[in-house]
Amino acid sequence: MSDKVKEICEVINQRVIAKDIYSLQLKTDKIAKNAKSGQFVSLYCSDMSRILPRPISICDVDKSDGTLRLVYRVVGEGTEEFSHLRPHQEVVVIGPLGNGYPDRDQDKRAFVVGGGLGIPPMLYLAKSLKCDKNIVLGYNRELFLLDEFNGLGDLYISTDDGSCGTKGNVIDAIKENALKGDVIYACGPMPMLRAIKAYALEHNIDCYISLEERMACGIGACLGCVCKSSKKDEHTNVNNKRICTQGPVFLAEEVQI
Amino acid sequence: MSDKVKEICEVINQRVIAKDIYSLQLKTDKIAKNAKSGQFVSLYCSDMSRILPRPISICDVDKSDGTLRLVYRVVGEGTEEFSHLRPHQEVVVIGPLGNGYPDRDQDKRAFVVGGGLGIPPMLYLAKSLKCDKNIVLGYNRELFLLDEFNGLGDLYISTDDGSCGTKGNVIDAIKENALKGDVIYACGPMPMLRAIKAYALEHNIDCYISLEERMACGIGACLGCVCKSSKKDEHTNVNNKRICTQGPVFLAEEVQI
Amino acid sequence: MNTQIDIAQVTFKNPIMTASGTFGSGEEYSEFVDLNRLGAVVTKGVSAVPWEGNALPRITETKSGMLNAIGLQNPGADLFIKRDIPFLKKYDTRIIVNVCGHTQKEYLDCIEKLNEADIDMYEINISCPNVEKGGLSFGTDPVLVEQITKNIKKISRRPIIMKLTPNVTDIKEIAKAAENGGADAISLINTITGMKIDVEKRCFELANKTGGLSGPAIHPVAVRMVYEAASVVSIPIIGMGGVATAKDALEMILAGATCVSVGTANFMDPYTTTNIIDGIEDYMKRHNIEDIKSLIGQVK
Amino acid sequence: MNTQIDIAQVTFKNPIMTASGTFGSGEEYSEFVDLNRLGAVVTKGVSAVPWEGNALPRITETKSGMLNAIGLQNPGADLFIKRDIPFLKKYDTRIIVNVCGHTQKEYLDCIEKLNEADIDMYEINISCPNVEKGGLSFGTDPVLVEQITKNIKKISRRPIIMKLTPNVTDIKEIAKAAENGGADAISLINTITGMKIDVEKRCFELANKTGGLSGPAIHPVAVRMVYEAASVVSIPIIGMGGVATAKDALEMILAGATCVSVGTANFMDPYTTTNIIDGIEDYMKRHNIEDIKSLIGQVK
Ligand SMILES: Cc1cc2nc3c(=O)[nH]c(=O)nc-3n(C[C@H](O)[C@H](O)[C@H](O)COP(=O)(O)OP(=O)(O)OC[C@H]3O[C@@H](n4cnc5c(N)ncnc54)[C@H](O)[C@@H]3O)c2cc1C
Ligand SMILES: Cc1cc2nc3c(=O)[nH]c(=O)nc-3n(C[C@H](O)[C@H](O)[C@H](O)COP(=O)(O)OP(=O)(O)OC[C@H]3O[C@@H](n4cnc5c(N)ncnc54)[C@H](O)[C@@H]3O)c2cc1C
Ligand SMILES: Cc1cc2nc3c(=O)[nH]c(=O)nc-3n(C[C@H](O)[C@H](O)[C@H](O)COP(=O)(O)O)c2cc1C
Ligand SMILES: Cc1cc2nc3c(=O)[nH]c(=O)nc-3n(C[C@H](O)[C@H](O)[C@H](O)COP(=O)(O)O)c2cc1C
Ligand code: FES
Ligand code: FES
Repeated sequence: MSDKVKEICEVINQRVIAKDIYSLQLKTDKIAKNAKSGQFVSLYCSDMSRILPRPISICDVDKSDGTLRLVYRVVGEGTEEFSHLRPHQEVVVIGPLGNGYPDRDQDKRAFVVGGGLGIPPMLYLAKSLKCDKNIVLGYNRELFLLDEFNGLGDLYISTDDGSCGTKGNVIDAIKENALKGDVIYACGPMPMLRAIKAYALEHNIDCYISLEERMACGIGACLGCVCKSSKKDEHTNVNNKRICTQGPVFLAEEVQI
Repeated sequence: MSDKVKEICEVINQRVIAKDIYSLQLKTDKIAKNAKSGQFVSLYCSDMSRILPRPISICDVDKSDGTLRLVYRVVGEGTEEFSHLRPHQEVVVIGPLGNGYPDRDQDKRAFVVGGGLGIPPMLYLAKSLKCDKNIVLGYNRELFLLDEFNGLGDLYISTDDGSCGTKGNVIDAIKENALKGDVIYACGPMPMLRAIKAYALEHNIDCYISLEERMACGIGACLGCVCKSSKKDEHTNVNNKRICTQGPVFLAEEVQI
Repeated sequence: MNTQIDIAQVTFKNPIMTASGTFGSGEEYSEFVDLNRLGAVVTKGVSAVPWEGNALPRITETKSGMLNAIGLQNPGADLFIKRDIPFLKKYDTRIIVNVCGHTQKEYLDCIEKLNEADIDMYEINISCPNVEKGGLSFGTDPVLVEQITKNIKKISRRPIIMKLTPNVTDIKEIAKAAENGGADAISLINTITGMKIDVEKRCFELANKTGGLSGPAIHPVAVRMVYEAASVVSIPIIGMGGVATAKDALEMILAGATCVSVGTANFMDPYTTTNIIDGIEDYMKRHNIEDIKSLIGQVK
Repeated sequence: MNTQIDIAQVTFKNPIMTASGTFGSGEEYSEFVDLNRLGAVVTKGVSAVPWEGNALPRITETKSGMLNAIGLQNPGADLFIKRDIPFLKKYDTRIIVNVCGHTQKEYLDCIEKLNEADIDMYEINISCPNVEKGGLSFGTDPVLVEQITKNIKKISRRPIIMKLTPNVTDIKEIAKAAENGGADAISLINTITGMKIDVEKRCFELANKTGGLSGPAIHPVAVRMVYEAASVVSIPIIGMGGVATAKDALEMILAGATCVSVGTANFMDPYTTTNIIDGIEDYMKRHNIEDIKSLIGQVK
């Protein structure tokens, strides 16, 4: 038996942390206990005309009191529904799902790179990683979660309009500050991931990226969420990997993005 | 333009008044103001996998503060959903629907007869009728709403097991107490309505009965809710009458039941 | 911004119509929506003589949908012409009368009566049970579809819309048959045949055993069929099936529909039609669409 | 109380199975449900050689349903036999392997490979795109259905279930063709073809344009088709399509299904299968049903 469970979780609190972006704290019985950074959970809607659970990355975990923090953007009906959750209400959650970031104790300095809604999962990763860290966060304009990264590593940010930190993207921030590291952990929009992958290749360092795709089962059964693998995958026997179970974290070289 | 409106109503309170039977008080802007006895409203579910609104009779109305009282039994998913409504939550309501009981000022004494879930709509009728009243309420076993009929007329009850009032049904109660009247207003299960219709025929008095049928539109457009009329109906041009608009209250002789 | 649409020389102020059988004769919903805002009112199905319809229960709810077996109850063409048309004529909207029959002759008789009235178009419901052919609907046989279309077209004084049933293996074949028969437009989809069983009582939920599934549940099937039909015919298409929001209506248009009908969603909210019209206008503004016609069939 | 069911001499401890493609090879859901409790595990579709499946996105949600266009990605029969069958053999449940192909030969090649493995039954998915006949599925043509059934039956060492597509005018005709071809059972329904459009981007939601609609939305259509098929064939029927609760499963049985498969509902709740088994037992207790077989086709 694995760690995955379906739980009815109580909402501890929820607040808006930026335009359309919500931070939701849930009390869990088992999920938080089992969770590691880079994993995700899936939230079921209470309006049953929406039948599929919504995958949301784990932003933070408090193992002592079993709470889970999720940060998400309202983009459609499901996240809109979640945004109305109030303390003491309940939500059904399945998790923890996916592989999570690897434990690599030997690293001297890691890049922890998040872009947009790829920033939240970096929080628990930054807290979990034991090595030195360059934390590089790329925002459009509005900042969120930034305070919470304080003290977790050397913090660099980029904004599209230069209103804060480096003007441009995370790669611009890395270059402007001439940052160095042995490994990259990244989550964010596809163009950012492509740039990060290219950067890692150029500098010949390991690079872990977290991918997203629409999901139905979230546990590897439906084959709805695959990405293209560079080589024939051992499990699927074709050039596909299931993001929900073999990912969402992949070594960049394993996957075609 | 008619009185019918769709409104978002705030829940004032809700309580259980018997096993699976709930009394729901709603604040309305216009519906209560326009409502008369014998009419109903339809409540939309918030779970949109249930697309049709649920018709519920108006149990009571407070025109001064615009509140509406509904009493319903949990029988399926929709009423189950409503039973979780808490004060300050909102529910979408359309109404008032249907014709309601007629105003007949000339009556000397009326029968107000309710059976089971046909009892709630009799409350506002009993309050509205100006003439003398024999109020006859038929219960299975568990009593509800009884107190509230106090003082509204001469009150008689029947229970299936005789645990209170006449043992048997409302007709038994009428006979046992040798009640008399000029007109009958009745709502309840079909066997009761049939018996009441026969009783009225026998005593040659006018009899108004309230019918139920599954509804989609609630406003006369879909023809889902018809009952058989005794004669060709003027509107439908066939032997059907729409319960939602031409009823739910009919002269017993107009309809085949 | 132009939302105006033409079908067979008839101009509609916008592409939003009501779906037959869900909007009565317009009068019922006029208590909620201003009929002047609608592109057209499509009336409930009318036959040459009054029909009683099916036994009760006639409707039941399903997940994001409903089943109906109303059985085309209607007051017959005569009373309809006398009462309902004059009511609708008070509004500045188009009138499309939905026509049903059990035999080809019944369709033709009805059209002949309606020809005398002031109506903009006919929509021919060929999902009616065909009593001559054992109850299967006219609309499942391409040969019959072409023939009935031709026959109606011959006597009709108005443009005709053939309304197709989705209960077929290949909607393209049926759509082409209607076009070949001379239809001015096609509308689709009618309901998908379904069944619900009351497991506690172990009986059918509907007196008629089967009913027609409608509502949001069937929307993806409807969009697919509109897209398929649009790929083979050049006459305009009126898309329907589960349209409840402006987004749903726009899906239909992008799939190839010129107009869109709103049916079951009226039951979900009596204001659906006008909300959709507002939503489409809002979409056109946000996307800088000058003319709604430029969206038809534009999915990539 | 007896929930045991037999189909073609194979005994199932209860009528609840998984629907192909929604339950992986069983391993994934074994983290949630005890596979020993299931009547059978129906595996994802397997072909003679590995298939990559379709481009992404492959799934999208619709009202009370979803569209999928996985494109039958599978590791091929060899790896499947080597890895997935031994895993399933650890459990006390029946193994039904779903088989797919683009040509009759591909089906037969796959069966020949599977014949060597320890499997209880085959379910033949004839909704696969038939490349020999321009992509329309095998399952829409009764002549082809009978033929392919016969050909598979000839070489199959196990009973075969023909899995029918609902995208047909007359399911009865197809069901009879399968029976005439020698099928030991039929299962229905596969998904209903649908489409969803992203109106903001004006593109198809699925890379494949169309996808198969499944989930509670299609349940009434599935019940109707099971009922219709049961009225014309005497072989057992495995009913599926939108089954999410014990009530839904009982509807299928009352309509004429001997067994019931649970598909999309697994995504809605990984415990659906065992919840349904519990719910059926509870129903049988409440209604004093000794043997579940006494419910089959008992709707009145
Ligand atoms: C592994 C993983 C982790 C994620 N983590 C986060 C996170 O931490 N914060 C956050 O804001 N978002 C995250 N997402 C994206 C999030 O799942 C979608 O934004 C959300 O499902 C949208 O649901 P909706 O009902 O609001 O939108 P709708 O558009 O109404 O959704 C319709 C359907 O499409 C699916 N869908 C829509 N957009 C996406 C998407 N981008 N990815 C996957 N499925 C999608 C939904 O799940 C649903 O099934 C993550 C996605 C994945 C796969
Ligand atoms: C005019 C009218 C007045 C009513 N007044 C009351 C009342 O005051 N108190 C009360 O408890 N009930 C009343 N009912 C019955 C009430 O509408 C149903 O019990 C309710 O709709 C059941 O909904 P559900 O979702 O819980 O049940 P489900 O069985 O899940 O409902 C499924 C569908 O069937 C319909 N349905 C099921 N049972 C009935 C029924 N008996 N009548 C009409 N539709 C039904 C539902 O509306 C829904 O569309 C009234 C019905 C009508 C027509
Ligand atoms: C209650 C009801 C009655 C209907 N009556 C008719 C009718 O008389 N003639 C007709 O062509 N279609 C009729 N239909 C089908 C609708 O016009 C429409 O084609 C179908 O319901 C799909 O659209 P929707 O999902 O928006 O309702 C009826 C549908 C419903 C729900
Ligand atoms: C993601 C997904 C994958 C599927 N793959 C297969 C398959 O490989 N073979 C097959 O015969 N049916 C396949 N189906 C169809 C299901 O087995 C089932 O027939 C259909 O989904 C209807 O049942 P449901 O509504 O319970 O899901 C698939 C369905 C889904 C949703
Ligand atoms: S979501 Fe089903 S395999 Fe990944
Ligand atoms: S509910 Fe539609 S006509 Fe009465």
